[in-house]
Amino acid sequence: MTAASVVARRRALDAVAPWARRNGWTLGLVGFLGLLLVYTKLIQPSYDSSGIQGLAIGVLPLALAAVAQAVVVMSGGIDLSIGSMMAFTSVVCATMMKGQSQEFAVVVVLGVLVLGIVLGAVNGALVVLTKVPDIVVTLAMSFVWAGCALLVRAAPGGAAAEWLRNLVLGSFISEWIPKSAIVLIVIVAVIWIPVSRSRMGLSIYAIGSNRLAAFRSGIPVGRTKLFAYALTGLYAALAGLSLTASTGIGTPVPGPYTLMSVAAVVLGGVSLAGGRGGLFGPIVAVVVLQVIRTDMTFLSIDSNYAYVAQGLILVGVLMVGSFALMRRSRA
Amino acid sequence: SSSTGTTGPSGPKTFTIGYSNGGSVGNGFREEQVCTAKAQVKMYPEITNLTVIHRNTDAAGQLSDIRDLIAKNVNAIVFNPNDPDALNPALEEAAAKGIVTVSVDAYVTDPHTWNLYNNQIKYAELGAKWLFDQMGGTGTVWYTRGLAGHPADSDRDIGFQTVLKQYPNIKVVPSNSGVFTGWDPATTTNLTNDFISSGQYDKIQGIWASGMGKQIVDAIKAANKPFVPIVDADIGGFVSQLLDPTNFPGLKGAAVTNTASVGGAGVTMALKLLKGETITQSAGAGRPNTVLLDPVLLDNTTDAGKAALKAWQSVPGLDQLWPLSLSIQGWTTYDPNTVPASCKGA
Amino acid sequence: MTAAVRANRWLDAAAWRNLFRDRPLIPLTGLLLLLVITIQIADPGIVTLPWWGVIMRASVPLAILAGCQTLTMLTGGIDLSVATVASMAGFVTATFVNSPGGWVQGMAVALAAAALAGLVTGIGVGVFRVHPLIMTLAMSFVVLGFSNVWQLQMVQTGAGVPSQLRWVGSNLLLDVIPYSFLVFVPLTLLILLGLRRTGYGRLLFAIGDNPIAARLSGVRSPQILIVLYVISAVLAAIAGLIISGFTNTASVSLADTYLLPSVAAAVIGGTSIMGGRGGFAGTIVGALILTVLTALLTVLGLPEPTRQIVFGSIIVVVAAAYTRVTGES
Amino acid sequence: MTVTADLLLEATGVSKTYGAVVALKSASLAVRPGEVHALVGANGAGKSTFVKILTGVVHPDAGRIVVRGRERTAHSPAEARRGGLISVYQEPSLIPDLDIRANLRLTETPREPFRHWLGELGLRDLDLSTLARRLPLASLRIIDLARALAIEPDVLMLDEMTAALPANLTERVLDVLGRVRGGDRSVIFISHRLIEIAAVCDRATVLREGETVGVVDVTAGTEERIVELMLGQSVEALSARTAAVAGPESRARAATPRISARSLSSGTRLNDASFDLYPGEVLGVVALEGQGQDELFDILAGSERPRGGELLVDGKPANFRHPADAIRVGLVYVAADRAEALLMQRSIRENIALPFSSRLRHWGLIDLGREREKVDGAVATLQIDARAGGEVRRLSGGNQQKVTIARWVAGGVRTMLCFDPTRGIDIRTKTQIYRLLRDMADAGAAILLYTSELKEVQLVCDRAIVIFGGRVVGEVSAAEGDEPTLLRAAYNLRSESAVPEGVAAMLASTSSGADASTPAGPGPSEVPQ
Ligand SMILES: Nc1ncnc2c1ncn2[C@@H]1O[C@H](COP(=O)(O)OP(=O)(O)OP(=O)(O)O)[C@@H](O)[C@H]1O
Ligand SMILES: Nc1ncnc2c1ncn2[C@@H]1O[C@H](COP(=O)(O)OP(=O)(O)OP(=O)(O)O)[C@@H](O)[C@H]1O
Ligand SMILES: [Mg+2]
Ligand SMILES: [Mg+2]
Repeated sequence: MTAASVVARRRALDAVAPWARRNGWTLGLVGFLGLLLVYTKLIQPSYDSSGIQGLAIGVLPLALAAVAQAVVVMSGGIDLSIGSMMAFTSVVCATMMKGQSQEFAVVVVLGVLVLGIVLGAVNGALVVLTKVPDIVVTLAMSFVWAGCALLVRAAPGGAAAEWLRNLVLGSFISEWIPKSAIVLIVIVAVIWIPVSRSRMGLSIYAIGSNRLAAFRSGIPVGRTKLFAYALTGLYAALAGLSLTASTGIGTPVPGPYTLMSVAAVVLGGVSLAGGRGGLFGPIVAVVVLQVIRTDMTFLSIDSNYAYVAQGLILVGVLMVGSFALMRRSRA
Repeated sequence: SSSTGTTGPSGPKTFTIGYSNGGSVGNGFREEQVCTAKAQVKMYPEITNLTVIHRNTDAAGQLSDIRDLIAKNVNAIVFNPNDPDALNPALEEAAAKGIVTVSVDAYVTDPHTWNLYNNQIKYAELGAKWLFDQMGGTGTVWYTRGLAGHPADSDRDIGFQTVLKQYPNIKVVPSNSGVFTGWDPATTTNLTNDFISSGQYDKIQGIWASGMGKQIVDAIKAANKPFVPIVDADIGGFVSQLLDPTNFPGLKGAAVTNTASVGGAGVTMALKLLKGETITQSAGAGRPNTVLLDPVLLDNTTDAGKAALKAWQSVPGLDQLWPLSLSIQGWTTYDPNTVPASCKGA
Repeated sequence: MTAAVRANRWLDAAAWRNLFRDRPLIPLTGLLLLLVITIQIADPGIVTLPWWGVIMRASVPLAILAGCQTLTMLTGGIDLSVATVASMAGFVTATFVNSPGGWVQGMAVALAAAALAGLVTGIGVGVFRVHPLIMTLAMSFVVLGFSNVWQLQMVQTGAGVPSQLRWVGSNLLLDVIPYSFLVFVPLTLLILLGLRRTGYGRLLFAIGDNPIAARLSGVRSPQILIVLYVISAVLAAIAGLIISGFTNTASVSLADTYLLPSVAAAVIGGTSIMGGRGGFAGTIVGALILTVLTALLTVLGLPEPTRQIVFGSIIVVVAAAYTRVTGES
Repeated sequence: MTVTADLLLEATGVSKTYGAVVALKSASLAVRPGEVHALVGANGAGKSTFVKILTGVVHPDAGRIVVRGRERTAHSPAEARRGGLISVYQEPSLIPDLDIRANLRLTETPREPFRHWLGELGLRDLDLSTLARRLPLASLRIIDLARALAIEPDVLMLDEMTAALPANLTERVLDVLGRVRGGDRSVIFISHRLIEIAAVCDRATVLREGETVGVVDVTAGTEERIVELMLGQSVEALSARTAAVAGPESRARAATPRISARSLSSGTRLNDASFDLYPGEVLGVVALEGQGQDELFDILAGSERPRGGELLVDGKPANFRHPADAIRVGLVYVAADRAEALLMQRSIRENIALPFSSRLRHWGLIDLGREREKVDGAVATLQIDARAGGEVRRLSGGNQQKVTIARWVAGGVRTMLCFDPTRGIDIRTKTQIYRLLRDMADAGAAILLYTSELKEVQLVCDRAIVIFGGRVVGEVSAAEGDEPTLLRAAYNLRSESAVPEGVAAMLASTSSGADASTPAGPGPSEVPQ
């Protein structure tokens, strides 16, 4: 029976170990974030719920951009047009909402989401049909979408419906639970969980993991890729909406979201080689980056050195990570 | 809330100020702006700390930067807005906490915030008027603009178009909406080279520039083309070109002030507000709590003009891409020559 | 083989495809000429020798920066720090013109700084296995931060682009040959020869194609990657010097707008972002294509939005056409 | 052959050209219901291309494919799958980053049948939640097969399925195929091992240079004929043993061993491996799947560091941190998996020249002339079909395999570690490689040879060590190293004790026909019933 108990214990371990192994990176990030928040409280005792709310609103656009990037990266691609798609969808939203009723705004939001899907689908279709590397197609399309944004409005402006703005402002139930955090979680969960459970979700990982094997296993590689890009477009549109929601306007000039989203994705444990990772990691990574910036403000660090620090931290975290991985592969 | 400031050991109230700059890191105008702010802070012992956040980001990013400053409990926030409306949510939160907010170099629509900025519409009008007059009211103008979608650029366009209407015989190339340099030297140089090599340059009689005049003039010189009248901002490099007939023979041009000292002025305004002093707002501004800085135009067509332009080069050896006018009557109290030094301080 | 090729039409097409696949320069040059013809139609008489001079002069720095991308991409990497490194080099050099050492010392310092940055990047990528995209992105932050600190230290040094750089960067011999060729041509020969004929060049391809295979046959990739990123950074610095001469401007953000085009030029030039395939010759043509394209847009005098849309679309079309004819996927 | 309605699959006049390379010209194939049909041919004959065409991976230039009397051409594997045509490729088509369960869902494979076949194939206790990436190649291959079987395809195609399998698993597979046979479903079986074909196949279609040159009913003694058809020439005895090899006793022992392993251990697989490898000998390594041989070779090749034990090279202790270290002291490694060894997008030449041309050390230009000599020499020795030229990716699998060997041969060899070097290589070239190994040994090189094809031991080795459970459990001299003995040893059985019935089946099958290249295989009598 001792043997039985041993077996039982091994069973339990087998159950936990793989999960921990697969999510080790994200767990590490969460821990790091925890430490950061504690440190923040130490250097700025007055940092409280309103700070948390600011944090939640602040991360929203980049977090959604990172999610968008993560999806396409997991499918083995990369999308350098996310920033432009955000700008485009954001100006469309702000322009159409200006002087319109709250109800109409709902239609606008739905319309913008559809637009996002279309933009993403166009990217995907081009990648699939032309066989041109993803990075080139999306790089080129980043100019196209930015141009479209400028067509919609030459200068920043427009308006956001009241309910849209309130969606991300303030808190929910407790003042420690910012609305925008809820919004983020809901958006990601509602769309991604069903997808990832579906066969399509598996296929996304599959084509990212090994294209030839996926093809030989009878997966419609092209269609899957298209879907992944469409999904990315959808999330990019949501990110664009979050811009409009938090600023109340649309800006035709793309923000610094594209490359930062790539950074966040990698920081979040998604392999740029594709096939691995999730959406939670990148989101945590974005929050970490934001908190670090806040801390540097609290410490009144010279902005130029803040840039240096940001770079070093980016690399530092990854180095520590790769060290940990090396150790594990040795063991 | 700590808006009334904390009472320092010395007795009198002391204040901390936050400064937010949402873009163009390394850009001469923006950096000089921050430096003037630092220089001005040195003038006020009661200001104990100036926290500067200067990074390349968009309106949403600046929004969170300002929120960070609010969370830091500064007494006042001076900022160069990325957008007139976008920052309002954070500005309201600041007002709720009793934090004084001052917008420099461009206005914001938030009612609690004071604006202090160069009148960009006027900037464009002055330049355009001078240019069109130089051309005798007829001819073709190459309209080179800044960054598409940037508020200042949009304001300048408004000014340019109003004057254009008054000169029916002035034609604008490439189109009435002009061409964008993105305020980027390399882009401008390529743009100008292509413009010249395609022969379009030979068909124009004037150039309206938005801050990249130096690069345009250099490109024309490199192509050994005759100069046409050109108007641009008071960037050091451009002004020295105007004052250098040996290297730039026949270059007729005018420089319009677009002072970066708004940074320092913003600090002064913030302090006045913190101390509850009254500020006289500009009448023509068209919005409350606003102080407009009206630009000045100088050209090199007259000796008087040349002399005045020379006078602008008050600080020797200043970086060529930095604006010259380093002080604003009544708003900055530092000695312009101390500005470069104050840049070095973290 | 050729007999077989003659055999039937279909074979012919395939043979062409193979030819193109093994000689990507042919279709690329074709595309370039197509663009030139278009611009000639858009503005008759524009295409003259001096025009070519202007185009080449503008292409040189882009080609060099795209060269950095090419070399790094061959190993499956990419270098997003070229723009900031280039700007830094140009700026640092300018800040030394009035120093006792003069611009020569300035260039020395600039190149050394660049090499240092490259060394750190190389160590990160080669030894610590940080993904190049992230490593170089982070390095671009670091370099921007430091060079801006430098700017604030040097605001009053009367920084100015040395006349020698201006001459190299912006003057044309007989209105046709850019003097930057004095730098560019030797560099090109060095890179081409290095890639084709030296063990080091072979190793770049090997690492990019299959790191495991490379390792199993005794290749120590860290050393190679470190050297690579140093080379890339130094190339970027040289490009930066030429750009500051070209624009007669010294600014810490001078070369920013070159970053994405440099990537585009390399990939249009037929270098695989996945590594193991490509070359510098194609990259040069890629750079020319992009330069002619911008010139075309200026000639057309389109409004900014349309300008951007057309620019993007044409890149997709060019890349797609290229992919079609070479049958690469 | 005549077009009969009762054919399950019939392909006629199939042709495929890659640029200037003709992969298939008018190849034909007729598969009857319920048969196991062999597709044989030299490397580059077009077998894989044929299979790929049948399963929609590659589109033919011409040709007619009829399944169950209805004409159809698959445009994608998915379509072929629906049509009841499934292929198991040499390189596993499982998704590395998904666990087995997810992989099954992906291909909509019914769980229970899969489990069943997995059991049949001897992987009963496989944890379905392990990532494919973490499983050894052989297991992946087995899972692939089980997955295919579970869908119950009309025609199952195995492209060199067994090439990389150790003896015990091979025998399992053959065993299972034997049982699938019958009913109205069929198997197309590609292998370069006639012994396997003899064991399970009913008929064989022979390809030569993309053409079907004959269909043979497989019965005892047809191998000669098959080989003749394959090579287009009658075969002289393909035995590798030219001169009588002096026994290990007389040679070597005097000299200091090139390699001596002292109780090497690594991970969990390799526990205590000790042996000596002398200059001038070919030392065989015999082991079942996963007995630690992979780890052993990794250590010797310098790509993994031992947990314990000591390694002496030429009597001096060696401590490799990187394959380069091993190569410097003359230990070169012919990798197990060619995907790990080749630069797929580079030319044959660059691949072969990689170790000696591409050195960071000596700068300056490569001496192309000298390089070409070496490369051409190696290409000739290994008869690499270089028609596809440009990229190694375009070579046939077998030819790719040859390139991995040529790389080291070109450089000149002191000590070579070969992990199943003849995997996927046709008979003629195999004998070439046997000769090559012998010649190198006779020239004083030391060669360590792991082979999944036991008969090779007798053909090339002077002696063989047997690894079981991570230990070297015995040594067999070439003389008594016939298959039954080796197999028993591999199972770590004492010679008198009984052999597992599976093994018996294997031995029985081997007996069913002497391979052209072997002295008549062991008869049933030798197997304890
Ligand atoms: N992605 C690809 N692009 C071009 N050709 C390919 C590709 N994948 C495989 N091939 C070619 O298709 C043919 C069959 O591929 P594969 O790797 O299956 O060879 P194989 O002969 O089946 O290998 P083995 O004989 O060991 O089973 C080979 O000639 C290979 O070069
Ligand atoms: N993608 C490709 N491009 C060019 N040539 C190819 C390609 N795939 C296969 N070939 C050529 O077609 C011929 C047949 O290849 P195939 O892989 O079918 O041979 P095979 O019978 O599988 O040989 P092996 O026994 O080595 O597996 C070979 O000469 C190969 O070089
Ligand atoms: Mg094959
Ligand atoms: Mg093969």
